[in-house]
Formats: sequence, C-alpha cells, structure tokens
Amino acid sequence: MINSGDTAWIISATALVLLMTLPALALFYGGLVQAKNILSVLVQCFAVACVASVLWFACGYSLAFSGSGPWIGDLNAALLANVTRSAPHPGTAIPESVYVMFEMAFAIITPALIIGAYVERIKFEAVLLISALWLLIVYVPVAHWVWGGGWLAARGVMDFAGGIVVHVTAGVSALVIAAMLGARHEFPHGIRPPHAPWMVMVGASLLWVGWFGFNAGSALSAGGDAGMALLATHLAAATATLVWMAIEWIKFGKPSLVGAVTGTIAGLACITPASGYVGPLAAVLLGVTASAVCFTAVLLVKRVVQVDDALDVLGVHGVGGAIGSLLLPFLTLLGGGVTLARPVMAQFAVQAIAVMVVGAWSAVATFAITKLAAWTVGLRVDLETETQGLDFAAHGETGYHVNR
Amino acid sequence: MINSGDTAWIISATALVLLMTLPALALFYGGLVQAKNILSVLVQCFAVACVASVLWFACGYSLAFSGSGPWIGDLNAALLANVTRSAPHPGTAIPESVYVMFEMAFAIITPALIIGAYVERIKFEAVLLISALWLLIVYVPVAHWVWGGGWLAARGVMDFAGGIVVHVTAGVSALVIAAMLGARHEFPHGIRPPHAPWMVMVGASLLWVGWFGFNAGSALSAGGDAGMALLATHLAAATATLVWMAIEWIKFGKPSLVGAVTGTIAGLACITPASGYVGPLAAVLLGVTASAVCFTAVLLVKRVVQVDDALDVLGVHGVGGAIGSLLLPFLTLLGGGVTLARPVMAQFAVQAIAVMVVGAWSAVATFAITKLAAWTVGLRVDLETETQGLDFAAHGETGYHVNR
Amino acid sequence: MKLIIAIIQPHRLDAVREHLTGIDIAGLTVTEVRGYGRQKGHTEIYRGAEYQIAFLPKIKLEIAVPDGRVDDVVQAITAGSRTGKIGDGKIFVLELEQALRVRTGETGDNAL
Amino acid sequence: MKLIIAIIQPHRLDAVREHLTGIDIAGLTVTEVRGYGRQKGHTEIYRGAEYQIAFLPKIKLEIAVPDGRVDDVVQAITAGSRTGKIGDGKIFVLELEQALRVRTGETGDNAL
Repeated sequence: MINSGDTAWIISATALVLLMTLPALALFYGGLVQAKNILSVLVQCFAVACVASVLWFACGYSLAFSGSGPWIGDLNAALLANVTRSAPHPGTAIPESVYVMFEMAFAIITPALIIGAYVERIKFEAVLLISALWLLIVYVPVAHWVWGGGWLAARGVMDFAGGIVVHVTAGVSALVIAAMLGARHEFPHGIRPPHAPWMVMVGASLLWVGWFGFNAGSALSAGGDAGMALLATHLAAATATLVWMAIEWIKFGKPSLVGAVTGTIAGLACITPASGYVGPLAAVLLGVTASAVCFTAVLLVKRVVQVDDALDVLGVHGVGGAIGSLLLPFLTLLGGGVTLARPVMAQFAVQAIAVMVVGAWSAVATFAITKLAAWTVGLRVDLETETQGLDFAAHGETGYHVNR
Repeated sequence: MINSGDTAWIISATALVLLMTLPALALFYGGLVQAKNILSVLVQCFAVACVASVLWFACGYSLAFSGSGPWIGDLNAALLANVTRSAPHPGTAIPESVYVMFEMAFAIITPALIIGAYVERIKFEAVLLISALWLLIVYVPVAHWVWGGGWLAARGVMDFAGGIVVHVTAGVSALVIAAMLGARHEFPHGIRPPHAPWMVMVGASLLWVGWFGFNAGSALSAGGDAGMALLATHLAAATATLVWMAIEWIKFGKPSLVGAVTGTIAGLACITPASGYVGPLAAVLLGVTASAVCFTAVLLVKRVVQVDDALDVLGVHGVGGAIGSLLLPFLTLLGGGVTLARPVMAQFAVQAIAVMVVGAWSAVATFAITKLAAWTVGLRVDLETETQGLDFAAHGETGYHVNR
Repeated sequence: MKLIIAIIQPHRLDAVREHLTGIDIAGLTVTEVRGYGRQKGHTEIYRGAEYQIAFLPKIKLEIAVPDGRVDDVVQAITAGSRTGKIGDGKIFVLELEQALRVRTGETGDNAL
Repeated sequence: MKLIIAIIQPHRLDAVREHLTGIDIAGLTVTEVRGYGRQKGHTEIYRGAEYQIAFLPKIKLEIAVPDGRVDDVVQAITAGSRTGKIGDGKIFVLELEQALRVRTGETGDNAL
C-alpha cells in the first residue's frame, strides 16, 4: 500500500538531496578553489552527477538493491525494467520509483564528494572514468553490503543515512586519489586562498538544508523516526559549527567563516550514520566530537601525511562519518535513542568491522581504478594548464567577466 | 496519532524556514553591505543560527512551549529530554520532534533579522552575547505569551506565523540596538551603496520561497489552512513588490531591483500574522498597504529619526509585521477569511494591546541587554577596523580573491 | 619614443581600437579605471537613500610609439573616442626613455 | 606639466579626493592595484593552512597638473593619505609633455 504522506516526504527529500550536489556541494567546493578553476569544479559536479545517474539506471540500482547475495545484488532491475507505477518498495509505503530516485541522489553525491580531493589539477577525462568505475566498484557493493541485504546488513550494522556508505567510502578514496595524483604544484606553501568564501557559505547553507532530506528522508517514511533524525541532524550541525569556531578563535585569534561552515559539514557528516538512532543530547555531544576530531584530522592530513587532499574530503567527511558510525552504539543509550538489538560492545564491534572493511575496500579498489585511469586517459593536466587554470584550458570558459 | 501527510509537510516546511536564514537572509543582507564586510554578515548569520539552536535545545523550547503559566513556560522539556520518538505534539498530528525543529527555525531567524541593524560596525563578541540573551529574554517569553498558552493567547490574540512574535520583536529591538551602537562613521552622507544588488535579489527570492514554509507551515498540518496561507503569502509578496516599484518609479524616476525586492519582503512581513486567517483579496490589499507604509517608514527612520538601522529592519520588518497584525481583524471580513471569535473592534483591541506590549517589552529588554553587552564585551569596533572592514579585522578573511 | 596615455569612455574602446589598427598600431594595454573630472559622477538611490558615485568607470589605454607617430595616434584616439559630450576623456603624452621586447631582447623602436 | 602618480591605502581615497577638490583639482584617475612594499602583506588562515597574501590592495591615483601646482597637490595627497603607519604609500612626479582634451581639442595647461 502506498502512503501518500510518506511518498510526499520522500519525493521532497529527494529534491533536497539533489540540491546538496547541484548546486550546494558545487558552490561549497567552487568557492574554495582559485578563480581560474571555479568553472571546472562546477562542471565536474554536474558531470559526475549525470554519469552516476545514468549508471544507476543501467545497473547500479539493480546491483545494489536487487537480490540478496552477501556481496553484490543481481541484474533483475537493470535498466529499471521491473519498476512498475504502483508497487511499493518492499518494507516501505512509497513507490519503487521514488525509492530508486531517492537512492540515486545518494549515488550522485557520493562520488561528487571526492571531487574535493583532486580539484585544480586533474584531467576531465580522468574525472569521468574514475567516477564511473568508482560508483560501480566501490559505492554499489558497499551500498549492497549495508543497505541492500548484504553481509554487513546480515551482521546488523547500523548506518542510518550513510556515514559508512557515503562518507567513509568517499573520504578514504579521496585520500588515495589525491596521493596518486600528486599535490598541486604550489603545495603546500604557495597555495592561493579560497577565491570566494561567501560562495563556500552559500554552499554549506544549502548542504545543511539539503541534509534534512538526506537524513530525515532515510527514514523512508514521514513519522517519528524522520522527526528525530531531523532534530538530531540540526543540533549536531549547530553545535559543531560553534565548536569549530571556538577552536579557531582560541588557536588563531579569529573565528573565520570558512572555519565555521567547515564545522557545520563535519557535524553533519558525523551525525549522518546516527541520525535516526539517537536523541537530541547525543546529537549535541556528537557535534562537539565532530569538530574537535575533524579539526585535528584536517591539520594532520595537511601537515603530517602531507597529501594534498585539496578540500579536506578525508578530514571532514571520511573522519566525520567514521566517528559517527563508531560512537553511535554508545549514544543510543542516552535519551531519545533506539533500543539496540545486541549488547552495546557487540554493536560497536560490528560498526568497527564495517568501518575498517569498507575503508580498506575503498582504498584498494580506488587504487586499482586510479591506476587504470593513469594508464589509459592519464591523470594530470600539464603544468602550464594547471598554472593557467582549468576553466579556459579544459572547458573554454572564464569564470568572471565582471569588468565588461 | 501521527499523520504522515502533515508530518511530511512540516518537515519540508522546516527545511524551507531554515533556508530563509541560511543562506537567504545572509545573502539579502550580505549584498546590501560593502564588499569589505560581506563575510562578517554571513558569519553573523551562521553564528546567530547556531547559538539560537543550542539555546533552543538547552531551555528555549521548554520555556516557550512547556507549561502554561501566563508569563513563561517551565523547564520540563529542558535539554529536550522528554521528546520521544512517537508522541505527537498536543493538538497536532505531527511528532513532537518535528514541532521542536519547526519552532527552532523560527527562533533562528528572529534574532538573525536584527543583524541588519548593526552590520559594518559591531564587535562579533557583542553579536553573540546580545543574540543569546535576546533569544531568552525577548523571543522566548513573547513566543510563550502568543503561541505557548500565555496571557496574550488567553486573550485571543491572532498571530498566525509571527507578525508580532517575529517581526515586531526583531524590528523594535533592531532600532534600539542601532541607536545605542551609534551610526556607521560615514552616516548619513558617506555611506557606500550595496556592493552586490544581484545577491540581494537571490536572497530575497529564497526568502520568498522559504516564506511558504514559514506561513503555510504555521498551519501545522497539510490542508486548507496551509493552502490559503500559501496563497495569501504569495499574493501579498507579488502585490507589494509592484507597489514599491511603482512608488520608486514615480518618486525617483526609475524602478530599482533593490527597491522591488525590499517591497517583496515588506509584503511578506505584513502578511505573516494574517496569512492563515484571510483570503486572497485581503492579501492583495495588505500587499498594497505594506509597501506604501513601509516605504514611508524606511525614509522616516533614516531622515527624521536619523538612526542608522543600516538595512531597515524596523522600517521593513517591524512596521510590516505590526500593520499586518493590526489590520487582520478587518481583513477577515473579506472573502476567504476565518470567522472571528469576537467582534472585530474587540479583536482589534487585543491586537493593538499585543503589538504595543510586545514592542515595549522588546525595547526595554533590548536596552538592558545592550547596556550589559556594552559594559562587558563592548559594542563597537574601533574606527580603523570599521574603515578597513570587518572581514579581515574580525575574521581574518577576504570576501573576493577574484584577481589573484 | 613616447608613451601615450588616454582615458576614454568604456564604450568607445572598440572604436578606438579599430582606428588604431587602421593606422597599423598593433600594441596597446587596457586598464579598467575610474575617473573623476568635469563629468561629476552620478547618484544612485537605494531604499530612498542617495549614494554619490563620485568616480565613473573609464578605460585607460597605454600605447608606446616612435616619436614620428605621436600625432597619428593622438588623432586616431580622438577620432575613435570623441562624442562631443562631457566625459570624453583626455590624452597625455610622456617621454619614453627605453623599451625592450622580452622574447627577443630587441630594444628601442624595434621593440614597439 | 607634470603627471603625479600616488599609491595610497584604499580606505584613504575619499579623504584624498576631498583634499584635492579643496584645492580645486578636479580631474583624477583611480586604479585598483596591488602593492608590495615595506608593508609585507598579511597572512590569512583557512582550515589551519596559512596563506601568504604578499600583495595588498592599493589605490593608484594619476593626476595631471600644471608645473606650478605640483607642491600643492603633493601636500594635499599627503594630508589625505597619511595615517603614520607602514603602508601609507608613495607619491611620484613625472614630466608630462603634452595633454589634450578629447571633446574640445584643447591642449596644454588648458586641457588639464
């Protein structure tokens, strides 16, 4: 039976999740790069979104959510051939078509998150090839393991909206690609500052709003679970923003806008796996943890690991998603949380296995995909193109024609 | 009983109301200031939103909406401890968690509206302190009086979506803070024009869209009340826009973009208290009134009162909200309106008392809060910081690195 | 050699360039500047408040030429930029001591 | 005639213009430039990474004046732009050979 209220909310949530990539993430990333590369980031977001959509139609959805093998689904829903007008998605009261689209919006944003690692120096051919292969080889299997009835679902892993499926996969893969691609030629000391912090803030704001669809939509219904996910999501974001701001104020003497909104995204990534499972107090605590840990992680990647993960995909998204996934069993014990199906340490063990295995698979598979791209289309633009900026060199356009 | 359709709409409406602050209001205000202060406005909007959220979680929601004393609520819902997953909010069919979040989005935008009064010269410490105290001392009690079962609710005041609770409180308080802070040093003749009118328009557009959530969401259900509120909201905005444009065309010879969208916001503020109670014709009449009165009010504040309420918070929001609240009893008599519980003049008397008492309380309490801020953290940056712009001085950032 | 600096209306730039290429002047530099002269700026009104925009957008041209071409170039710029209205701009001529083409190292008139 | 070029702090532009109009200098050209001098730029921190901003925003003024007015103008610019801190700027004076008003064709001091 289709429920019109549930359906109304999940269609709306789907719109909010697409908004997260187009234009929210694009603006968030686009403002952080140099003016000469702004358009390349926007076109990468657009292209990745479209490649992921077509692959999702072709076989991605089917391999993730059709069939119940432990490792991968089947091809019964390839080309979405069996999606009828009226049948509800099993276990929900929304049409299968709406479920396909809602999940498609997740399949869009996850490879798009990785863009932050390789901006300002990658070949556009490599973006297309890596994103396509990555969706099929990393995202689709992991979505099946966790959400599609695969081996991690069988073990009872909890990942409400994608701390593991979205943020751990994207964060780990981002670091691998950034390391294999090499740093931008000015890294670390000659890098130019974000060309438009105001644009970063607009992107972060729309991500925040869109995240309501991402997390509260993951309830797949319009009721108490969605409501609590909504509340937890918002409180984690607000808290993490204030904490990141406080850390910067203490450490650097000034609270910055870019720092504040980075805290927002860290908080949102961190609450994602836990959002439908925990209550308000847990969300606030997770917000504090998110900024404290992710702030440190960002500095570590830049200064110690010295990989040019340009826009901090691992430090913000990967680490945020991982700590949320690991802490959630404990946080359900606070008010407003769900009742765990097993002892808290047993659940923690499942979460830890999931984070580690998914992280490892993301790293290994991304390594192979990136190697393949390097052998075929090549990874990097030449130094002159990089210096002149990708906008004109790769796309024939100029970001700003402000003075006539 | 939770109704999934009502819940679906109020979750969606919550996302729309958050969008009104982040990024809509931020862009609306950010485009109106000088380029050297754009980031400070954005970071103020972000920080106020987060401070209000955490305080709402801590005790704000509880003091406004838990308990039924005439003046203030109780602390039974502090830390949102009693918010369960499944219980509906009394008198509605939406989960308590969704009601908490919807109201939180209102608690976010109201102190954020005040930012328009003090931009380009205030200390960031003062923004945080004043906003926090203001939320608890002005917004929370007034929300309780009008919406939480307090003394004005008992007298039957009508304020569908916050003409009194949101716009009168913010508008009056804005004027008080602006007067105590003092004018920008170039005021009135050396002030620079809005640095990005296009950004003002984007902000106003998103405010308009978000206001559908604000007003139609205030029905707390998805039905006829929400639908009529939606229709009235839109018609008032459209009419007010055309009227403001016409006034400028006649008076200054040219209809400006900034003027047009200022009319939009005046119309939206004006219809807010009446939106769920009146019909389409009333909305159009209110739109005409909004621009005629607010246009005059803006000029009066600048030229006669000579207070540097920089972005016209009193003239547009405060006056708009007040006239909508005062006229609504008469406008219900036109087609499509609700039936009043008492004679129209008796209702008008209640409305007038509410506007005056809330205005007076806002002024007195804001005066005390601002004095306290002046004694503790201080209100104003020094002249050199003001001249150089707050972006780098207070936040260490530069808004535009386009040519580098 | 001389350095000719001209301040013109932005919308006359294309016409000036056509006149200059018509007399085989192939090198010039353009800068977006703001000017303040007898043309006194304008007023913009936002929400009833008047803002004085003292400086108006102008284009600055810089052209280095051999001594013998100064008059031609000044005439060409004048022909391209004159509308007869206030704000048409000015042309200045300065002595230019040396010039060098970076790629080849040529100097003097050969570098122009 | 002389061409006076001054590099000043952006936020001193209005003060300098007021001083110049106070001594009846009515024409000047303003360019947004970036400068690097004893004032060594500043550092901006984004997500813990320090960015050296070597060049800071400056305003370049260009004013053509008759020989007899050079001292006045230099004094007016100085009065309007001096704050006493590093970065206040510099003033340069160049020989100006010829000047022409496009609209009228006037030349020399009459064109200034």
